[in-house]
Amino acid sequence: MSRALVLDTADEAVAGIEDGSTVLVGGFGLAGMPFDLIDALIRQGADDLTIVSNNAGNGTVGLAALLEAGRVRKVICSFPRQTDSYVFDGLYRAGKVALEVVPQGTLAERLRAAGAGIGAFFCPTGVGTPLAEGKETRVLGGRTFVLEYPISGDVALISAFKGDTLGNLVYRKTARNFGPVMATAARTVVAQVNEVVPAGSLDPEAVITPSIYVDRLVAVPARRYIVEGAR
Amino acid sequence: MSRALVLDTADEAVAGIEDGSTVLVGGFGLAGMPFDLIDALIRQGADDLTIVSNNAGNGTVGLAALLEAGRVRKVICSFPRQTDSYVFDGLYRAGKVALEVVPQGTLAERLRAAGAGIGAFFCPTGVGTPLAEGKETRVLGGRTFVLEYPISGDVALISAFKGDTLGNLVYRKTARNFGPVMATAARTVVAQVNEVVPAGSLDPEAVITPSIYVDRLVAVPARRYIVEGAR
Amino acid sequence: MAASSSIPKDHSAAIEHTDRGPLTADELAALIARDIPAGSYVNLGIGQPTRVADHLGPSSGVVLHTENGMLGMGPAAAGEQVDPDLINAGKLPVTELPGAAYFHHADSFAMMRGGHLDVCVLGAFQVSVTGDLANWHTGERDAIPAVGGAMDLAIGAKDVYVMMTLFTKDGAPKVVPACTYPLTGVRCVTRIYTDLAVLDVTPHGVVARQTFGASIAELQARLNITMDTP
Amino acid sequence: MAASSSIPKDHSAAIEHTDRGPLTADELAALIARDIPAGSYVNLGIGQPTRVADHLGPSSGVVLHTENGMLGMGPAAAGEQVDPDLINAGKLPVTELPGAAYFHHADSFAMMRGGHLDVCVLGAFQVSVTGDLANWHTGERDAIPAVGGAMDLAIGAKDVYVMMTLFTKDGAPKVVPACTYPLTGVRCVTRIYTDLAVLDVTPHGVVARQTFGASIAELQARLNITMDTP
Repeated sequence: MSRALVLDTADEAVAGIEDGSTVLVGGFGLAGMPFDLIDALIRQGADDLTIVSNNAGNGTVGLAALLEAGRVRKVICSFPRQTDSYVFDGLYRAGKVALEVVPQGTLAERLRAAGAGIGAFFCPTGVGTPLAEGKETRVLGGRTFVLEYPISGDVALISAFKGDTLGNLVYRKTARNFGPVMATAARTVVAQVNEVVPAGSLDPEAVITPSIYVDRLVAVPARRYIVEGAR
Repeated sequence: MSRALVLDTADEAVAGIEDGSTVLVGGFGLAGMPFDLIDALIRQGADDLTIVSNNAGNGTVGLAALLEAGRVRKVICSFPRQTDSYVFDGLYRAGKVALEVVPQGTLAERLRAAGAGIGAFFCPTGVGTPLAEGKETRVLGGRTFVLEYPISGDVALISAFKGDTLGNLVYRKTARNFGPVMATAARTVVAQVNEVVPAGSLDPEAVITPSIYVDRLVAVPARRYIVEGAR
Repeated sequence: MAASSSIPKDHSAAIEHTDRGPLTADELAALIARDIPAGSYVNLGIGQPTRVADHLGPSSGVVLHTENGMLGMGPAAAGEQVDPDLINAGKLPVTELPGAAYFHHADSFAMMRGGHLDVCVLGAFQVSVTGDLANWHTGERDAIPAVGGAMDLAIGAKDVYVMMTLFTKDGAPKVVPACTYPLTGVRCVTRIYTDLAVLDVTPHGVVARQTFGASIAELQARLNITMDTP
Repeated sequence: MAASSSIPKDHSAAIEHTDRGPLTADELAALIARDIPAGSYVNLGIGQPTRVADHLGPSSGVVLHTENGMLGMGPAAAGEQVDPDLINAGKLPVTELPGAAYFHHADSFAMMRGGHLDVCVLGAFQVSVTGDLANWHTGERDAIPAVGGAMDLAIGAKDVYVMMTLFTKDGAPKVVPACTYPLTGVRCVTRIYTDLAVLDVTPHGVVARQTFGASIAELQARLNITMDTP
């Protein structure tokens, strides 16, 4: 990809996302959730989306708001059910959203495989459980593995701490989570950051997402975080 | 693995390596080559080794010295032939060392697979070339892939810039190369560093090899580098 | 490691502690903490297992992993310490210890899946005598399935400890000949810590390490399984 | 991008430059540099392709990747700049540009294999009219095989440009109906830059974009292949 575009608003950053897209959405709970990009996506209007994310929304913000707006056809995630996932829960029970549950590490590895050009991989996770039913298995070195395929996105929406004008990203603490791997797995990668800094300001040893993976970058005001109760 | 042991000498760091071991050796050319650990391994005396490394030694130092000492049964690498790989070249032509050539990215990915618990993976590299002959292939999404298996080591010898007393490592520039992935792929991981610093001195956002992967750590004097001519 | 005066120190001398009632959750957490070797890398599952951390003092040298990308996780954060970017797998705010490291999700689960964690401690609905684990789904038809990192942890750690009560509130055994709930992992549990007994899962079946407030014979009868002694 | 006065600027107007002799290696490097879109992420193979960097000025916005773990590679290092920890794929000392990033080998080759590089420029022994590449092994029996990152690059970049002479020193064609040397990659080359012609590899065969010091008809005859024009 060529050098990232630094945009002024989240609305510009999500422009052009089409109906029916598969959208990778970073975050683990609220940490690393790209709130501003999701809000802009709701305004942008893309419909019939498949969302790939670890969770299926909390409270009425972020992914939950996108779900509530009726834009999501299917969720691929590891852990939809949370204490405050009532928006998703309601839609799911009403048959208004489809769900594919994937073990968390397999979700991360399938995204990585997409980004790394791996066609499929034999994974030990989930063997002998309902989540491996119907999947190809193979015994390797005496252990059973299940064949898993890449998950790629049309778009990835992620949140990072700082980005430079080339598109290099650094994250903050456990808000890093799915951002770096999703950034490798989508055709168009959009990152919201707290601050855009000049190229050369980030330590090249500490860049987590190299600029090659980032297409669009937008600085957003400090995040409207809330801290949840227990999972 | 439990907390890394910080040792005083490279000789202590390589103690116990057994004849017939598979040893992963970091470095790309001379950058990131664990010279002191290799010299200690020569003194230690382990024989009949299988070496996994990107190259097969330069000049008469490092891996080349280990080869010259006659301790290596087989080399698994991507690029043995270099302008100054005369030690390996001589042994290979004399039939005294076996060679498995693996594309560089496949070598890195096979090491990663070992460290990440992946049983095997379908890789697009090398399809239709002599290096894929006899290997299982599969067409996925219209593209042909070849099945590749993990490479794990009994021991990994790597070089990093700084290590903390828990075993966290940071590297320097392109000397990072194979170190982080080899550190995940061996039963016992030994790292030489320029400096051991107290836990808490390294930026947790910039740690490249987390302490869980490192078993033994030794500080060595500044490296006896030489810069090669062309490859 | 934390000293816990209420639990016999000498495991081998007394397997059956029939004089003392079932362990409280806190006593059980202390017992698990004491059994974790010094310097281990450990993941504590959501819920009850989190309590084990309260009994792992700095002197234990135990390093905690959280699936969402961190080694060197410290105690729960309070007040000013709360940082929305620093949470545990249960999405509660935590702290960072010296020597911590952050990494992304693919790296975090590669660490798990690759067998690098020494111990994980998980809750469970059921464990079979062969070490099968059921802890993610009750099998009810209208339940929304949610697995999170449970399956990855189950097959990834060198030792998988289960922490649970030995019976449900209704008195049904949770150590069973074969799990009736959907499985999380096959033959993955190595030890079962419960209020009434600590059991090792071995190739030859379940072996009682200790019992609390009940004899081995009583428990065998209530569980309807056979139980060896070491 | 670097301006190069010795090469016609208007490709479409003049395909056959029969008035000008074969391009020098430096002219060829300049031509390739001019064809690389602004802001591209590019890997330059060992040897001749390295010269392309000399014609990619900062204004091109091109970011160079080196397989040994770096984006944002700068020019060759000299004198005091030489740092043994900072080398390129040819193991020669280089420099770091603002906005550079370092990563390990698995990440570096994931970047390649995953199709994230826009262009790579590689040397070659032979390229077939269907885009098969042979550039790692001459097939001689006593040669020590050494592939390095050639196969990964060949199948990884979105556009694979080959930079070579069109004929060997002995006059044998290097663009051939089918490679006789061992392959590096199948149907992977998208464009062939040579001293005598620039050729696109299309689903319908080889298409001449430009020739230098020879007509298309002459080259077809010498190569014994058919060649379309755009």
